Amino acid sequence: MRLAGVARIVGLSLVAGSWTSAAEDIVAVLESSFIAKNQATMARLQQDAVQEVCSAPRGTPVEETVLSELRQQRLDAVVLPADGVFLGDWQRGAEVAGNGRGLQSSDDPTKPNGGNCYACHQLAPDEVAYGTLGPSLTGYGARGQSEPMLRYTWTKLWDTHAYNLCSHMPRFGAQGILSEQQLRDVMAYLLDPASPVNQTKQ
Amino acid sequence: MPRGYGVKTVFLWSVCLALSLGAARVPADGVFDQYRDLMGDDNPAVFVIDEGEELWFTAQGPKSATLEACDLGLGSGVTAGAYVRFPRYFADTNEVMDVEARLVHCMTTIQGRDLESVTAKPYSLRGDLGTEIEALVTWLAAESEGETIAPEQTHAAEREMYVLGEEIFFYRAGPHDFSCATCHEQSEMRIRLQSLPDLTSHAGAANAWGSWPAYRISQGLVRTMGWRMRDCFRQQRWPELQMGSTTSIALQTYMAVNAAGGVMSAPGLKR
Amino acid sequence: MAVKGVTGKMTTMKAKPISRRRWLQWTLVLGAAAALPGRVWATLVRPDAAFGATALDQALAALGDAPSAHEGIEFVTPDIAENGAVVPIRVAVDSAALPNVTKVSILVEMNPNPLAASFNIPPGTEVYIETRVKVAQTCTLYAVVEADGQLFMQSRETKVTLGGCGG
Amino acid sequence: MAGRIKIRAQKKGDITEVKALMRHPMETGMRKDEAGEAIPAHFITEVAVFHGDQTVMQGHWGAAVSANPFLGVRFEGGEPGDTVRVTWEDNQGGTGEGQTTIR
Repeated sequence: MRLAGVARIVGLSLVAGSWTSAAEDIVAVLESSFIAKNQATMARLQQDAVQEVCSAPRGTPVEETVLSELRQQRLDAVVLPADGVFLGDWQRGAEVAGNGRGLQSSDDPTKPNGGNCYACHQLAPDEVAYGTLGPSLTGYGARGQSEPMLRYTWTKLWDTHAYNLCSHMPRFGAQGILSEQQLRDVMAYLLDPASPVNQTKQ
Repeated sequence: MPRGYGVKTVFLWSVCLALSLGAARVPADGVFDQYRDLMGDDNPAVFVIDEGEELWFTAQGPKSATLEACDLGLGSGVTAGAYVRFPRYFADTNEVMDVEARLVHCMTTIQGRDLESVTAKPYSLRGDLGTEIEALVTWLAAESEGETIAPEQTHAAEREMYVLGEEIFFYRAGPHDFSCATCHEQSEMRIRLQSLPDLTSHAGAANAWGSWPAYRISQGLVRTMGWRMRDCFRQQRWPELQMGSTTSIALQTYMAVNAAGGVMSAPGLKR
Repeated sequence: MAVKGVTGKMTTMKAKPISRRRWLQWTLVLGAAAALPGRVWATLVRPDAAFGATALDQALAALGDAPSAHEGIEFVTPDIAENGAVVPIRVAVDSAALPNVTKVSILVEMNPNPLAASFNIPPGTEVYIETRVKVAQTCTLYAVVEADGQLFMQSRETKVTLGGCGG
Repeated sequence: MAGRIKIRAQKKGDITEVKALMRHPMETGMRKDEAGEAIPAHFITEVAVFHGDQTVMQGHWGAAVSANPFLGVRFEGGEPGDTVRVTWEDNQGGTGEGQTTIR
């Protein structure tokens, strides 16, 4: 158990010099504070470019060029559905939207991941247990199914940073959280007129 | 030491205290107000407070010593008002420590118990009624009931722990790019019906810091802030946070300093 | 092992945090348990058939004939429960409107075993029960009372949502 | 092993209100622990409230009563200083006991 040992070492360096928030120091602290558990490996503590740029505590400025470059990279990296079919089955989409599991140390890695959309969004008007971190998507189907709207919605799900860098929303496609079929089903749940998302409140 | 109510003497506690719900977190639109009113003040955490107090006075370990000699920063054995000064720097270990780390230190030094066994199972698993650490931290929090939250920031290490805590608070990682800030950087927000305190603000931090540890009705257990962060990181898809680790101490320093001036009202009652 | 007996004045204002140190002024009774006054509940047989029932109508049949709704029963449950593990409920019967109630049972329609608890009310005790029950999923809860050999009931729906962050 | 019960009994007009909190896990037998092993059923089956030596309420409970159970009852009469006692028995032969005096 490295509790006392490591905390002492870090404690000492804290006292000796003022804390420089260089990235390596924080990773060292994190690595001394966590242990891998099931599928939640220590590698998950390492940041990629998006995470690093978007981890600046509030108020620390990041040059606009860095942001726009990264946003463009994300946009270019988006993978549209292979056969150009954007919409799947809204019933299965409803399940993905309501499933909060997937990729946690407590989850069964053989089971499909959930999208947990209801955690942050209102969707079907009759479902009262919805979150408010994201905008309400109730009645999203009214936006229609034009090519641009399909591409926009798909890209938001695939990697929202392509439009809105440092958004709180996970990169469901780019990070491999949801499969292509699951993304199609969520698209249907959002856009299919028959989906509960597009019905009026009972 | 048998857990919970394995104590031989029959305690005919005739006293039932009415532990307030503390600053219970309910969504802004009060969807659970009716539920909380019906629940009233009767918080089963009262049992865990008693169990924590008993453990403080129970001799254990190779040195068969109680914890009465443990210095929580206000002098050895002083428990009243100690919790609200944490996390704080201790010269004897040359470290900034949280309550859990300090208790582990006293268990290993005063009682002579080995670090491995004392930290093997800090938090209850499903089916348990409560662990030693949970009960002790719950009693110590109750010993600071009504006190003003005032974490020590006089020592350079304590101030630097705050800076480190803020940095970790905003550190995004894992498949979902979650950081603590993802959920706890805005006020009046909720995940499903679970309200989210804005821990970067004084009001949100004071509300949260002041009401943990708390009895979780969904588990029938009192949980510490250490466990709360560990379970948050689990849902962030991160590896497992270790009790008393630097990240745990830094995040608690960040929260406690943001909460400074608030009132301690724990154990609270939560989902 | 010294156990501190603590008494203190309790403020009863609900909004203010009520602390352990400021307990209500109680007398503290310490000492061995007085002898139990006979196995009082041995005379009252536990309705095992009702507790074992796995469907609402089965449980009700085991309690007696089909209950009819009665306005004299005040049955209070939260419209929406923060968590199904602890759902506070209250049953109160106005004895003028419904006299001679001797038993109150609480049933939760969609629980694996709908009958959660039953209470025998001797004369001189108000028909008033407060407790907390587990509700497996959103469903109807029933308060069933027995008076003069007849069953009456009141029902209310309580919504149980997938709480927390869904994970 | 007697489980703990915390009781408060308060005279209100001509009735006495009793509120009790009991320390008990109330396991249904349907839950599994982290290792996937079923946690055996362990719940209070009988509970009773006494005013002096008079039975005020007697109940049969199933596993659907919440963990660390709460019980509120009211009975006519009762004077400050009278004894109010609560006892329970569970399906594993455990018992619980608590006593107070009316305020």
